[in-house]
Amino acid sequence: MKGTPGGTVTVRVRFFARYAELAGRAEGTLTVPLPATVSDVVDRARHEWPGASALPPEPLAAVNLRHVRLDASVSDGDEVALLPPLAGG
Amino acid sequence: MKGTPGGTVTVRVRFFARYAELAGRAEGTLTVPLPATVSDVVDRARHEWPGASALPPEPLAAVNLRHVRLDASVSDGDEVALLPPLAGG
Amino acid sequence: MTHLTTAPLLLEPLLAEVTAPHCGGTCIFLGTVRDGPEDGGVTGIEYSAYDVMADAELERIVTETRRQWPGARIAVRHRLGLVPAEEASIAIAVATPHRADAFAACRHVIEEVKQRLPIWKKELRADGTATWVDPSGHPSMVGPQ
Amino acid sequence: MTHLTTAPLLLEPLLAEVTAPHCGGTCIFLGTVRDGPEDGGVTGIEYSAYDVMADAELERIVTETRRQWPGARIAVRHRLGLVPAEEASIAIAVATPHRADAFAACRHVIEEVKQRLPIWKKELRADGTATWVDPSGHPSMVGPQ
Repeated sequence: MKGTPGGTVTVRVRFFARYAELAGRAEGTLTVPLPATVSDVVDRARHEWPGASALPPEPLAAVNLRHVRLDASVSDGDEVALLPPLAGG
Repeated sequence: MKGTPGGTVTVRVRFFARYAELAGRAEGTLTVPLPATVSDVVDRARHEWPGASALPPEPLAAVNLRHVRLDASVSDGDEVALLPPLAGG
Repeated sequence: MTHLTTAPLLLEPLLAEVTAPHCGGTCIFLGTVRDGPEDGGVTGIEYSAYDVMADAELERIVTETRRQWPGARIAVRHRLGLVPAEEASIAIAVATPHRADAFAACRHVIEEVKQRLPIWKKELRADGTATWVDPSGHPSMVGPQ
Repeated sequence: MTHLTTAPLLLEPLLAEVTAPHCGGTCIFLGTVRDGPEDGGVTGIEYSAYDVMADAELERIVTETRRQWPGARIAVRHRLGLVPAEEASIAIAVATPHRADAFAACRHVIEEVKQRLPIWKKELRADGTATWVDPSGHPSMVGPQ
């Protein structure tokens, strides 16, 4: 399923660690026009939530629990996560 | 100290694991003429203790708790150990 | 959440998970919170995670590692929440028939973990400051807590 | 005899010996008695040693390894006597500031151990036979016990 009849996709956006502090939120919902990439979601987030404008130009991202590149496409209902530099281990 | 006035050295010889079974003993004392090497001690052991003749031509050896080559010299009072193939770990 | 826990990591249960008759070599790696002379008085690290993804990613790393080293038995735990200095944040155990594979597969798991796990750490210092750790080398102060 | 014991090897005490504030990575290696499909029903291994030399040799290996990886903290235990299948005959723990050194130094210790320790093993099988193990590949039956 690639979107609603109106030609948009609605995704859940999640912020973690330092990015959650910058964005002032841990999550939110965004709707973007089709065809949409992760990059489009990030751009939309910057405008929607003022703090998110401080995110770096090309943050790490995951869609539905998997790492993706910013040019990966997103579908309606996807969970898009923006990840600060990883520091596990 | 390189030996007794008579020109010989007396060493303690130790056998381990399979070599102790072959030699029929765990240890013994041997006296060999100067100058003496570990190899001389091994040769003497073969003659002194019948079972020891079954030792391989060039067994691993240690003198005073350190690995040595068979051409290492031995001194009076040394402990000469003949070691089957190592299997530690 | 099979691979994540907020409890202290224990070695013996992890070892028991990987022990098997056909495995003669076991390599365990522990990553511990450091407070060396150059670390500036770190009292602990607060680990946070995108937990569902971190758990899934760990499972994928384990599966991939098993594929690369057939017969390898692998157990991994990552601790979350506050981990005091000198305690372990991650424990990886790998048992294989022969030792070279145990070392190689265990090393592989920790390198993949470092590159892929969505986990973050905030260093807590004795002076009350807290800093998000960016392994790429750009610490960012987040102020006294 | 600081490095040799006839008791089962325990991980936590060994880990405690090497833990230090400046060390962020710890690698532990365990060698265990194997009884895989190709091992012919091994029920245990009887380890014997030239114990004074084995202990001295282990101390020399530890000293040399510390020299090669300055700051490394190292603990080693080799078990002697009967070690049942699936139990550990050797445990090596190495803690270093960074993980690559922990893996490398731990690997170094076990390779040196295999080449240098005056320790021998007799494999005990379910059928009552016992065999001296020659890692160079020439097993020699010593008959039912």
